[in-house]
Amino acid sequence: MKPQNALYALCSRPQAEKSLVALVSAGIAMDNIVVISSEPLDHYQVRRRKKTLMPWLVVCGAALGGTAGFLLATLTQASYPIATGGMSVVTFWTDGIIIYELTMLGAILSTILVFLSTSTLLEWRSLPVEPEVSAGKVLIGVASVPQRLRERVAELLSAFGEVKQYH
Amino acid sequence: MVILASAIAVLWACGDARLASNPYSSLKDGQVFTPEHRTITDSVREFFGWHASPVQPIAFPHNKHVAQGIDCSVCHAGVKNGPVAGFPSDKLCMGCHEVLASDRPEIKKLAVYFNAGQDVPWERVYGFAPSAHIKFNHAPHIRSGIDCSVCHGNVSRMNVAVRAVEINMGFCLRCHRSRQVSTDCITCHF
Amino acid sequence: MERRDFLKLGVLTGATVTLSSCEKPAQQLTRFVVEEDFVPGVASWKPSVCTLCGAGCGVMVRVSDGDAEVIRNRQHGIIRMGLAKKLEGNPEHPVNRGKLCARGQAGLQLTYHPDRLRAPLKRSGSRGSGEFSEITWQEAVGEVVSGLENLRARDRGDRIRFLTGTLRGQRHNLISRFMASLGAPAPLHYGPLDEPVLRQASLLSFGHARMPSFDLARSDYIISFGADFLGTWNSPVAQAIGYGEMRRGHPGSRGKFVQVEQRMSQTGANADEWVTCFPGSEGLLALGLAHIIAKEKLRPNSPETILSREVEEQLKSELYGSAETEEKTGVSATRVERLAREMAAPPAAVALIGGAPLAHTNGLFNAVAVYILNAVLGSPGLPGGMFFAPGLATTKEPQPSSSPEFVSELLSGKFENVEALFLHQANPVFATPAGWQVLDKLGRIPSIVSFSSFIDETTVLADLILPDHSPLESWLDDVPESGTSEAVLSLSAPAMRPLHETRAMPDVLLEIGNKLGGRVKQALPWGSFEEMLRASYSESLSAELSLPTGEQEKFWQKVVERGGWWDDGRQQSPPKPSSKFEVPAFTPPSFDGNQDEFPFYFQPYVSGAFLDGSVAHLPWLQELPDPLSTVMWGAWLEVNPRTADKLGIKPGDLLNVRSQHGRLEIPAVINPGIAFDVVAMPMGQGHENFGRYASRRGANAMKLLAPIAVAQVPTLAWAATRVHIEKIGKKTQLALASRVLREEELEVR
Amino acid sequence: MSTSSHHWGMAVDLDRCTGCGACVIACQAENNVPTVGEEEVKRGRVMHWIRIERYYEGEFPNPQIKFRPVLCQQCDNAPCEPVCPTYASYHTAEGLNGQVYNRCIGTRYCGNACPYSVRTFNFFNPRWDKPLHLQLNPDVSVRQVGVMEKCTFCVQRIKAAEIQAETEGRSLRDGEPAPACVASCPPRALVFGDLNDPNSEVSRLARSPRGGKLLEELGTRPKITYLQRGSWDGENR
Amino acid sequence: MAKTAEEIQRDLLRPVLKTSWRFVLVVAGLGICVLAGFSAWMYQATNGIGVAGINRPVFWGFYITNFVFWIGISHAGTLISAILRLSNATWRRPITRCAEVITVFALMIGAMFPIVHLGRPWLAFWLVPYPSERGLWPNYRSPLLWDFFAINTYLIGSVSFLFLPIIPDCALLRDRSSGWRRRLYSGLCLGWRGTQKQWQQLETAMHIMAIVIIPVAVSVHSIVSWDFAMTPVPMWHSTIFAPYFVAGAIFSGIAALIVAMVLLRSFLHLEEYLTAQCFDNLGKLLLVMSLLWFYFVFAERLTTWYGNAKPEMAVLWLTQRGPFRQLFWVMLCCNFVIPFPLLAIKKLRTIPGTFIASVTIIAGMWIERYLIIVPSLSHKFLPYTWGSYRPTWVEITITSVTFCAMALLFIVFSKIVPVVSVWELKAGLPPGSRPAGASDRDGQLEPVQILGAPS
Repeated sequence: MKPQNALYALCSRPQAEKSLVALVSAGIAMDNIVVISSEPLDHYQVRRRKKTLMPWLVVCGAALGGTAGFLLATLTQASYPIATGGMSVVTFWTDGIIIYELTMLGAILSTILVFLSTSTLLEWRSLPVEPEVSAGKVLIGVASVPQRLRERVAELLSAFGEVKQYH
Repeated sequence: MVILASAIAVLWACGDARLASNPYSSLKDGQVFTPEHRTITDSVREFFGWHASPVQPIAFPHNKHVAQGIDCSVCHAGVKNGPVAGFPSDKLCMGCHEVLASDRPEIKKLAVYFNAGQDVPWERVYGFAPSAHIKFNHAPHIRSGIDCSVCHGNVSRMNVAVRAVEINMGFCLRCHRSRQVSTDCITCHF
Repeated sequence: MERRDFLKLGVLTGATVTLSSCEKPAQQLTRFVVEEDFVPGVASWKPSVCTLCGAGCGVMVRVSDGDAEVIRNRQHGIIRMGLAKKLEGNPEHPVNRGKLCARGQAGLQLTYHPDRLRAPLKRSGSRGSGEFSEITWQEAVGEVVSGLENLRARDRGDRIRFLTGTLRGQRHNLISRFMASLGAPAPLHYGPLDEPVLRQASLLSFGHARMPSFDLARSDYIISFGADFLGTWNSPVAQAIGYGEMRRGHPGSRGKFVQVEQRMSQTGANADEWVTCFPGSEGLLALGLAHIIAKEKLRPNSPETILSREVEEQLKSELYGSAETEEKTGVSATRVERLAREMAAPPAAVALIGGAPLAHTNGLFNAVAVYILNAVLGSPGLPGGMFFAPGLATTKEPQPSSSPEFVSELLSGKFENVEALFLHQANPVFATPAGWQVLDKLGRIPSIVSFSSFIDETTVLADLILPDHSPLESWLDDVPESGTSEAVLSLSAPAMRPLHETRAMPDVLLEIGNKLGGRVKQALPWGSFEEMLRASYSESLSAELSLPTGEQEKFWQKVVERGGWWDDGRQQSPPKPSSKFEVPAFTPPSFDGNQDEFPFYFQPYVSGAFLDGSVAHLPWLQELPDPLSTVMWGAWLEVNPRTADKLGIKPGDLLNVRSQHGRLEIPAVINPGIAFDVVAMPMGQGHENFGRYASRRGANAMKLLAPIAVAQVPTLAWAATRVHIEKIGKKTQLALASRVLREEELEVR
Repeated sequence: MSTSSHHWGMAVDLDRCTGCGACVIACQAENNVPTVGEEEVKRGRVMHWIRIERYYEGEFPNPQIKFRPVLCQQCDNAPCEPVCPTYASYHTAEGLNGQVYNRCIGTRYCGNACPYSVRTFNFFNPRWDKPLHLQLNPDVSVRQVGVMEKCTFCVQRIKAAEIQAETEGRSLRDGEPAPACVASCPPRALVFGDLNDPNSEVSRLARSPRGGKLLEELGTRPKITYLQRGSWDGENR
Repeated sequence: MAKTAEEIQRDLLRPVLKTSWRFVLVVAGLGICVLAGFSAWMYQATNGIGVAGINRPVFWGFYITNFVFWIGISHAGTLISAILRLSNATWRRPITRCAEVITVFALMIGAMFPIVHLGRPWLAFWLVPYPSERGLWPNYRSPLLWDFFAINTYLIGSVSFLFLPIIPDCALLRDRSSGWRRRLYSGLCLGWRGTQKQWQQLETAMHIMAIVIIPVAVSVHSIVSWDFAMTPVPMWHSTIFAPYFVAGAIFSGIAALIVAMVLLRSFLHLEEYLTAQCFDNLGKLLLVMSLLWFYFVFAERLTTWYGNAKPEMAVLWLTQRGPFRQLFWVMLCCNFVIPFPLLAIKKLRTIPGTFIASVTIIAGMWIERYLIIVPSLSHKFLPYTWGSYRPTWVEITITSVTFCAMALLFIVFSKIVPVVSVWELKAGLPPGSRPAGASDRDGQLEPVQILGAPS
């Protein structure tokens, strides 16, 4: 998507709601509308909760970590060269601890990775940085406006706040 | 984590050098035998297993002597029935070199030592760091028919002996495993 | 992945800036050419003889090669030589049969001691200042020779004295000949441990002044009057071996062992029954027991074989009745009777005496009394009884050393006109009570020559020190006086070459004799001490065994390899009672200091680690926990817990111990095994000048003692002093292995 | 437990032990155990591998003393082994509790776990005043600062004896090898041998009715049997 | 709450953006202390661990005490904030980050001590299971190795748990700063923009992390307790140890949190944000933990006393009648007698009240760790070997310096990131607190319509 055909308006929160409605009614797909704020706008109807796969991915990560732990704690010792006078080397309960810890580590790391990959890193550079947002304003706009709707969207947005183009 | 990393790093730098002498000991260094390292550099070097390449007082040509069909155990007498192979006393050298090639410069050096009633201060080429706590015994290895060259390289090709084989625990273990002999730690470390 | 690589990763965290390039290792010292031939790294065992106490145990020395830093003709360098690494008992030796005590094993450190003298020294400062300067052996020997020549010229041979420690065998013989040839009196001995009292008792009872031996292994009942026979007394290793057998050697029968003393010794700790009686009343207790056995004819046939009728009659007199005994000894009559019957019951019973009972003013009485008890028990000469080691018949038996001659000379002011004194293994300045003023008496002697290997309180006075080899570096011979039923000669060649530029005392004497020439040279015809040993043992023994002359050399080799010669065949004959063997009149012990001012009996005892202090300079022994107090590196005073409570003494409190003749500051140790009115202290610490490990450590019990002699035997009665103790108020921390006295600390929930 | 033919063990006859301390010096001499000096002893850092515990019982005039030599019990079920993170403390093929100095990083965990407190730690580098270092036994390594050490049953002697027997093509005799303490003990209170050989003296003593283990209740299965002191009450036993 | 979003933002960013000379001074001072501690450690490393007071049988002393203590402190944050997040307690908003920061730094300091106490610290890397030419792996049966794994997991977890909610604040700072700061923060915020999708992802991630981190935290301190419980040492070898330690950890953790908050409150003038209500709630929590702690101590002592096993009783008496008795009773006062009334009585559960209680508790918990470790070791099974322990200046220095290190790290952190989460606080505000025509919500359409709108 090229930034020049992205249109944004900087507006207050209530107006953000309105503009959203307007944009939708103007036939802009919901996924195409971007709402940027400096905190989650829990009290304003500008959010659309989408199902996320994150928990499942994390479970997979945990399973992966657990397996790694099992291999580390068991296989390495099974192939252990040290002579221990017949003393047990691989022991169920103690290896359980290693497996447990690595399972948890797997979960933690996968959470971070999934989060970074699915949220921030993808939008890197593609979205504008608007200092005003941190002042409580909301930046609402359309990431890529179809040519035919361009004027329509522009005037729509201008009704709520000054329209901005980011280059 | 940063603290940890830097801390460990500095510790590595220090190694186990004992620069300050034991505060609870009234003894002066020099008059005292202790396993501690003289300098930080020493300890670091030992820690990383870097050893200086020895410079022998006399350039002893192993190849020549082996070519003469002299067996290693002639000079390294202890190797067959003792833990240590040992260096020959220059009495032994002079046994032949009283007459043999006595005009050569290196032999002259030898004669100087001998006449001064001194042994040649040979320098070790192989050997373990004291901190390895290894009690190596040559005799059993010779008895089980392991050739000297396995651990010491092909000395018959060498002029002055050089450290041809990097002997570390991995080296010993590989051999011990392949021959199904004991890999119990206490076999070598006590 | 190799450790190295792994580390390099880590090092990238920006640490090891200090890693400098590998430079060549420091230039090493010159290597002297090897003098011996050995397989590198392979150890060999060589026989030797232990010289630390009078027992004369046989030793095996483990020798393996190593690099020693040495000085050879003023050049500092390294030599690869055979080094003694470990001492163990000689398995074949009849006295110690492969076993060796703690002190014997620590004897190794005599050779390697850092404070050992490495070359002849001449006094450079004022006498006693401890300032000496090194000289060569020629100069040293020259000085001695000229000195002696001068004396001989002035015909003052009789003003020479030779003072040695307990010494037997050919060294003693050599010195005697040396002195005789100079027209000087026989060598004097001084050692606090050489038991003159017991010897005197042996002389009175059995006709020769010898230490007794005991067949503990086959004994069923042992009663010991103060003898620390498992720790320090007589022949401890031999006796400990016997003790072990007595306990568990014969399945089904376990001997009983009764100890009589006022302070529980390491030996007493092993007793089945521990009896305490008034100090100095041990003899009476012995006679009390003998009385019952004799009167009740518990041992019908035995006594008359040894005791004359009248002695037996004397014994039966009510003077020694149990009531009388109870009153005089503090041991209840019933107990006395029980003990008497107990010990009479089994076939073999034996009585020992040593330590404090002999060091009371009535020590001789106690000793003879115990011999009488033995006689009544019939133990002399019987299996499981007492006997006297046969010794060597053929070689002139060197008369056993004993202190009285020296002491009487010292006290009779004869020492005033002595002009030259030779010292060897004797340290009278340390080991005598202040009252004898040994220090200034020796100080006035014009010239003193010492053969000591260490500077000690006496040697520091010397004008000339000719350091002796360590035992491991010398030819050694000894004829054990006790601890064996066989004829034993301990003899050994040097186990290792001398480490320093020292010389063996006998060789030096021979050289001096040689230089002096004349009668001395005739008296000492041998080129070396080895020759002398050969001459005096090889010939005589092989003559006795009637070996063909060809065999002699082989025989000698065998003797040297084996570490001596001994002969099972020659069993000792049962001791013959002498005509003087009779019940002595009881003389109560007298103590220095009155009871009110000095309420406590002061009992020094022979330290298990240091004996009389002659081995206090060995670090291993300093760090050996005392078996009872568990103290290391120090000295202490033992006080009964109840007494301590009365005086408000806690463990570690510094005490001021005062007798009429001196005072000490010394920390307290609480000992539940000591009588209320007795305080005890180990000998051997408190050296002023005895190497870095012993100097200025603890306190010297000797300096507290009253200069009293034992009746009829002019030797120190070291248990005859009373003291007064009080807290100073300071506390010290003793180096203890354990602060805990009891395993069961009773706690109430 | 043991995967090899030998299973070394010891018996301590408390009825023979006199508390003389010969074993302590023997061990110190054989195993290069350093002396630490008075100050360090006061700090509780004495290094002896074998100690003779002394306990008083009763009061004067009837005091009693118990001696008990305590060294590493070489447990078959040793608490010191599993806690070591680096296998510096581990079970050898012959059933000994091995201590690998070069692998030890000095957590001192084994020292805490050992109920017998027989493990000593090198708080400093050991030191010997020259030339006392010439007494050091070349067959035993000189430990460095920061490593644990303890009685090894004189493993160097065991090894030497095994090599000796191997060269002579025979099996080990009973009583060989003997650790330094056993070799020195005058009353023969200490007996060492192979517990796998039912006829060895140590096995016989281990079966003695007087026999017992130290802190047996902890289930450490020590290889040292303590034979209790007998008592004398009229008839001998 | 009176403050508006803008004011909140201004107040909370002030300490980050403005640097006073006092800050520099404090940091310098603490820095010097930390250096001193570090050199003390180097002194120990080069001379030998013997410069510390440890001995036989007391092989562990101050260092392991500190280890357990700091790991305990580290349970402040992550655990608490995780619990509060999951239970969605609104009063958590101002305190969670502070808590998480404590966790991370306490953990770092704690994790250093096992290395500090090693005889040969330069070999610590042998705990890492890596394939070496020696063919040796670490011993997975050793509790110390469990520690290694658990602590690393916990450290990584807490760091990310701390970092996630920092991202939006970094974005905030990026907008509000310039120059190198701007560059720094635009890096730290990883391209955060603030789209609703991102917000949702962030909250999900936080939710998952909160769920995961709780069992990790529990396991960490259980394993720390097993360092002791796995050995047959009197009073150590007990099943109660794991929960006992975890409870103690949370106990000391909350106390540490309160102390930190009180200090921040006064230094950074955050009175309006760290309100009395927070302290009141935390105070209640602390009260519960104090009771729980006392319950555990009582249970432990009672069973020991009733069991009446000789070695255990020796240790019990040692701490109650023996040389450790003063310390024991001090501990009891610090952890229960003093804090209980302060926290139980509503009048006293004020900010100063909770502060005093927390300080005594922190001291008390340190003593508790000490009393768990030293007496047991000094009186093991064979009375002959009983010993004692006295720390040396090295241990004391290093111990006291760790507190400086904690302060230093905390202060420096608060200079880089606002210690109170700005966005969470703002998100917590009711819409009413908006200025600028926020109140007019006319012409609002139903969400249904939005969603169902024709495209």
